[in-house]
Amino acid sequence: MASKSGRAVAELETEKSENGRELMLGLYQMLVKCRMCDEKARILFRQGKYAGNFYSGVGQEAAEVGAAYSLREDDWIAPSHRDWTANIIKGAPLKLCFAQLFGKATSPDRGKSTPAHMGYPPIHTITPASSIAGQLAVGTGVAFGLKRLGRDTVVVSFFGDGATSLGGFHEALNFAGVHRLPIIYVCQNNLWAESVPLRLQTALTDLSDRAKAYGFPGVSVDGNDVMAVYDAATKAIARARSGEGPTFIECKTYRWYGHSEIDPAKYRTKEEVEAWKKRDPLVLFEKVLRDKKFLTDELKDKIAKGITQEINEAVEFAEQSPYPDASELKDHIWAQE
Amino acid sequence: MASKSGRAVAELETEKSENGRELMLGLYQMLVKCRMCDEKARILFRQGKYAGNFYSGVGQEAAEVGAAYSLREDDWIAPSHRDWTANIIKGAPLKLCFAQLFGKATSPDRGKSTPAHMGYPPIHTITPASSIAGQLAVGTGVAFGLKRLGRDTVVVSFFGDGATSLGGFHEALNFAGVHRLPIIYVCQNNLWAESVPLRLQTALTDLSDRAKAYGFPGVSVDGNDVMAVYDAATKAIARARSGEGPTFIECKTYRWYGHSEIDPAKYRTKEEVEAWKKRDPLVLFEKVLRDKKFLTDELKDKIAKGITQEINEAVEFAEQSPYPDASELKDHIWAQE
Amino acid sequence: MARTLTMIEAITEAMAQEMERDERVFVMGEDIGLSGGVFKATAGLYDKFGEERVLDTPLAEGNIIASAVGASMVGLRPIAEIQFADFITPAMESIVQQASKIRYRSAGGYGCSLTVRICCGGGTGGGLYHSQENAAWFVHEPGLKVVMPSTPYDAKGLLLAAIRDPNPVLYFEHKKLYRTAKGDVPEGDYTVPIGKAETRRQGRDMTVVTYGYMTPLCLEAAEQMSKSGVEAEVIDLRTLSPLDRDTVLESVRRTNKCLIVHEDKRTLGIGGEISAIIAEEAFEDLDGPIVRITGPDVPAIPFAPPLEHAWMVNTEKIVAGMQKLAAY
Amino acid sequence: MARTLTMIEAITEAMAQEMERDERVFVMGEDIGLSGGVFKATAGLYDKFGEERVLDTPLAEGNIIASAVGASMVGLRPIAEIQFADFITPAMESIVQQASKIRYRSAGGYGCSLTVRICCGGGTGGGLYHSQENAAWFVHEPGLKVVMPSTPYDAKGLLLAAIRDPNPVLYFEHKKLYRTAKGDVPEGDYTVPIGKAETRRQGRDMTVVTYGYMTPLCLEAAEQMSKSGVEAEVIDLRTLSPLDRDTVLESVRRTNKCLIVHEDKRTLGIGGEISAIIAEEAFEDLDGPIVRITGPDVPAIPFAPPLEHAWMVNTEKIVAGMQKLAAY
Ligand SMILES: Cc1ncc(C[n+]2csc(CCOP(=O)(O)OP(=O)(O)O)c2C)c(N)n1
Ligand SMILES: Cc1ncc(C[n+]2csc(CCOP(=O)(O)OP(=O)(O)O)c2C)c(N)n1
Ligand SMILES: [Mg+2]
Ligand SMILES: [Mg+2]
Repeated sequence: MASKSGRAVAELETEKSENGRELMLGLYQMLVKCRMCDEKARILFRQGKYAGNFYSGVGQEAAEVGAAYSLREDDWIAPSHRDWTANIIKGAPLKLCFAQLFGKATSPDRGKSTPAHMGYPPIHTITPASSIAGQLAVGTGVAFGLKRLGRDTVVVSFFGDGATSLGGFHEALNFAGVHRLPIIYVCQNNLWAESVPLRLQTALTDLSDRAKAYGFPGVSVDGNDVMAVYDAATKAIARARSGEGPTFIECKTYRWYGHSEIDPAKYRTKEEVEAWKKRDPLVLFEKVLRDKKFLTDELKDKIAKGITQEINEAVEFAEQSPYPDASELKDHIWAQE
Repeated sequence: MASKSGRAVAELETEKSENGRELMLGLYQMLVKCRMCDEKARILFRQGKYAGNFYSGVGQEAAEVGAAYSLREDDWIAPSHRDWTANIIKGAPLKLCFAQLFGKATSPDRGKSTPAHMGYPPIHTITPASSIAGQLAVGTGVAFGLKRLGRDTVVVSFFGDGATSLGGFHEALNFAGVHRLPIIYVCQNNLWAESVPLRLQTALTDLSDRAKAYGFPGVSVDGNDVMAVYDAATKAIARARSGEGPTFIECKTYRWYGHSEIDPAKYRTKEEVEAWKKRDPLVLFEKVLRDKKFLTDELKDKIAKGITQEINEAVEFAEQSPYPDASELKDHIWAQE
Repeated sequence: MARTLTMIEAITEAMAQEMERDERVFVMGEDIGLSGGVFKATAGLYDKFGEERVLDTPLAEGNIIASAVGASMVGLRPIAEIQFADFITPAMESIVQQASKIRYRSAGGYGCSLTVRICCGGGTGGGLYHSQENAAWFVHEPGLKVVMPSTPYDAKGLLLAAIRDPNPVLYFEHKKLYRTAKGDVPEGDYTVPIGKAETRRQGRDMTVVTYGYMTPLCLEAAEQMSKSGVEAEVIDLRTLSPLDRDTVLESVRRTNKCLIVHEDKRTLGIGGEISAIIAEEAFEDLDGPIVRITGPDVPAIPFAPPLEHAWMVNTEKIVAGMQKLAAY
Repeated sequence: MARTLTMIEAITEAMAQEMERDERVFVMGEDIGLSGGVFKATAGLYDKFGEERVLDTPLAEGNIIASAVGASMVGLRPIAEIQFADFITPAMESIVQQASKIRYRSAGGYGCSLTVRICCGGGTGGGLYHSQENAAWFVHEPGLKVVMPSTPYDAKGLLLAAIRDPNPVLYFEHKKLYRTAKGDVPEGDYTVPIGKAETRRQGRDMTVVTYGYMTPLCLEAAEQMSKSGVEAEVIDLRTLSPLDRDTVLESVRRTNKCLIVHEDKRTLGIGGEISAIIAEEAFEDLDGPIVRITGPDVPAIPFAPPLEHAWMVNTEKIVAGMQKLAAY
């Protein structure tokens, strides 16, 4: 757990494992799916197909996929605003994901919340509030509940560098440390919180140092290297599942686009953006797969086509779905006793 | 700054200094004064001379005095509930300190706040709210303001182990780290937050590790060794004054009595209390002074007598002072433009 | 079988019985375990149920609530304690953005069955930060239920109802009533319905709407007025959200006058809403202004005895209000 | 010289001019520096005044306010921004326990001259967490002033008044007005007094009390009613705390009817207090019930367009309320 960059430690355990090929192709497919869905969500917003906003995670897919890919069905995810795709990784039907963006009656929240702030109870992803660190605090509470129930399920909590400044972050991680809760804190450090640069957010270089305040391990990994993230995550998940408690994983990564679709992101330099785009997590991983001869042009094409079709169907479903009726305004405030 | 226990590093710098005798006797006198005032405050509460509550700091005087003794007149203190004596160290007239307990019209807050929650603007001690970590957050704001004004004054912020769990603590220290604010965070870790033991408060052994999350130094010292605290504090103050930023000092210490005067503190074992009483910071320091031949029975007596007289006068003043008139209820809500 | 209990005893009994009955129920908060609570509300629970179910938390109100919200999402039934209402502000995010909205934002996909016990109120020398009552903030927030008992009977019955309610319920307890309110409390299981006010005294001449610690004072004032022939009806709201509009309106339509009494600050205190409901729904039945007797618009209750006394609503002030209204 | 500005331009101008005039003034908040703010309220300030006086803070609302409170205690004049009212909850402790009480608890020994700019309100598709308005919580807290402009003129004048006020002032800005509200704004220095409502339209038949984004809608509704001979007087509160009781009461005593309009949830919204004041002070002058047209008692404004539309008060709903009241 001590190593600062998973990848630097040479070949990763998972790569050496028996079914490395299957696993790696699975990861690849999920990366592509997240990328394509995200780009589609952006286009749809720009086409005016839905209002509100969208927070693209393009550029950060390796962190998202690497961390969540090996979760069990009964495990939980506490996504934040940039983690719409966490639902996809956890197995939400794409139809529901796009209905969510559109705020349609067929979306899990029946149009109540906000595009991209998606949760889906059957797969245990928690519908997030927009309030940063809120989903992290509630996710920690879920981990606390699961532990009290004696389950061996775990929670993965996603959040950004900015979230680590909030009081709620601190209170949650401190509590998780005291009770060795089964939770993995996955910080996607993309160097910016909206327009606030890291140097104004924290005096730290590695956000994994935050974990030192809570008595559990913290590790910083290359967040654009899906295998590095996957490796750190599976270790952390195993640790959490066996009752040893939380792990903090900092994934150093970058978002390609603005904070949201209405942010031109002029606060960043072109050079910075270009440098990171050169480290596209998909391209990096594709190279690994090609070197290993796991991926061919043919297979790549096939994968893309399959996903395109799934997306088209999902978008169509979302478009055709009705909006919730105005009469639903007062539904779901109270539970019926 | 790296050493975990100041004292263990052998002879401390300050003890070797030219006017060691004067300094050490000054510290001793202040320790005795705080102890005597605190014990008096407890007696007065038990005699029913004032209502509300009192939070005794007996047993923790070395941390309080060691940290605040070398502050300049224009420096600030942000005290918490257990730091009524911080005002005494900073030079508040005892009359006002006792008037504060009694809630009299002659107290700095004219009876508005609560006994023991004392601040006094002329000496730059901040009137604390009871809300734990609140005084720490506002104190950090004062340090921020002082820095912006280009002053070379510093703030000492006092708080307990429990306070380090609150979100406000985290947000303040993170901010202080980013801007290298001139503040010294003095955590009096007395092992208990009211009745909550440290093991349920944090997974850490040394609370100075909290500082690792903020990019500034943290040090743990024997909080019952006034010279060890004084040494750590003077270094930290010099550091803050010269623009290098904050320091976190954990003083490991113990409160002899209940959380407040209405707390029988049955949650602690007799053995624990007795063991700590054997490490009475006054007795420990008296031994050092006697070994150095700085203190005689005569001088000790003289010091105690002087303080007794000062206390008696102060209590008399407080008792004779009137309560604020009911008409003051609506005063001081608004500033006059 | 009923016995005479104090309010604090009734509260403890409710928790103990419900923990016995329902394994999912547990309590968490500051100083509620080893020490049994600042006011001893949880006395004995730690010994009986152990640390797993009686958990002393870190000093972090936001996390007390957030972790309870999360635990409730997996089917547990937490009772979280906020030691003093004054210290609920760090938990505002968890209460208002999480607890009150998780069900709505997930269209019922996730629920939040959570009870938050909050000790509040002045008149005991607590000073600025141990006397506040801020239920009004939460009454403004749909998705939260808010209750505040005035008798030991209601204290037990409302607490059992709160714990079993599948919604988040803020249960305010007035510290002044803990040991001064005594009354019959059945030993067995019962609930007091959330959302129903209780008419504590019948009267034809005016309706007095109040709650919590003000209830016994209003009853006392009503008795005094009775001597001069004025009969006040006293309604104890018990539930502050959702408000029992029907009981209030029915009474005001009969008595044609309304006095509202609360300890909290006047501006946008709960009395504002009661008054507005009446002015909207029962305007034509009113024979006089709607009078409010409340705490003053001052940041919080000061410590010095004359200042605290000046803040607090007492029987005298209530009688004066009744007399003013009776004159119409 | 006055020019036509949008509200957001007026806000930016006020800050720029005051920072020029008074060295002690600086702004801090999330995304207010490099990017000039989510809505560009601080556009250009970073370039003009530098990072020292235009400070992008860590993502921590509680600390934004607490550090501003501290800075104000040493004589600075911070303008702190809360990006969305929805995210003010983490700052509740700093605002309510620190900013609003530091002067009182120190008997005037320490002051707090602080302006908090807060973007609020719905109708722009922001969904549950980018549409809230929660000024009511703070109106309940003496020690805080609360204002909310409805015109560019007032936006500049109130902001200058807020910055110069030696008390903490919460300055709410309705995002829907940022670019839709246009009007004459003097280039030079002026203030709009805090605590004074403005009668935007004279009328003899009823008084409409409102504020913020609802003001133009009420004016539109009043014009529509005028066609059928009903003349509504429209009062824009501008300051929500302390309330300008006199202006409201004087008008109601003249028109004998009152309609209150706000976007915020009904229960314990500001309308509750206005209604209670009238029911208490002008009861004998009333010829009809006090009617409130408000947002519904729903946790927050949902995203889906039909749901948001159902929440929002619009001219139609206001006209309906006016008609109801006119019938008395
Ligand atoms: C409590 C709170 N404050 C402010 C915001 C507005 N906001 C939304 S995202 C964001 C920046 C988040 O930065 P980070 O945590 O680094 O995540 P990223 O967007 O980079 O993925 C801000 C300030 C919010 N949603 N919640
Ligand atoms: C926000 C808040 N929550 C709860 C309390 C009640 N309370 C007062 S002191 C205290 C314990 C403080 O423990 P610690 O920080 O270790 O300081 P100590 O009392 O040991 O000096 C608590 C829970 C409070 N004052 N503020
Ligand atoms: Mg980021
Ligand atoms: Mg302690």
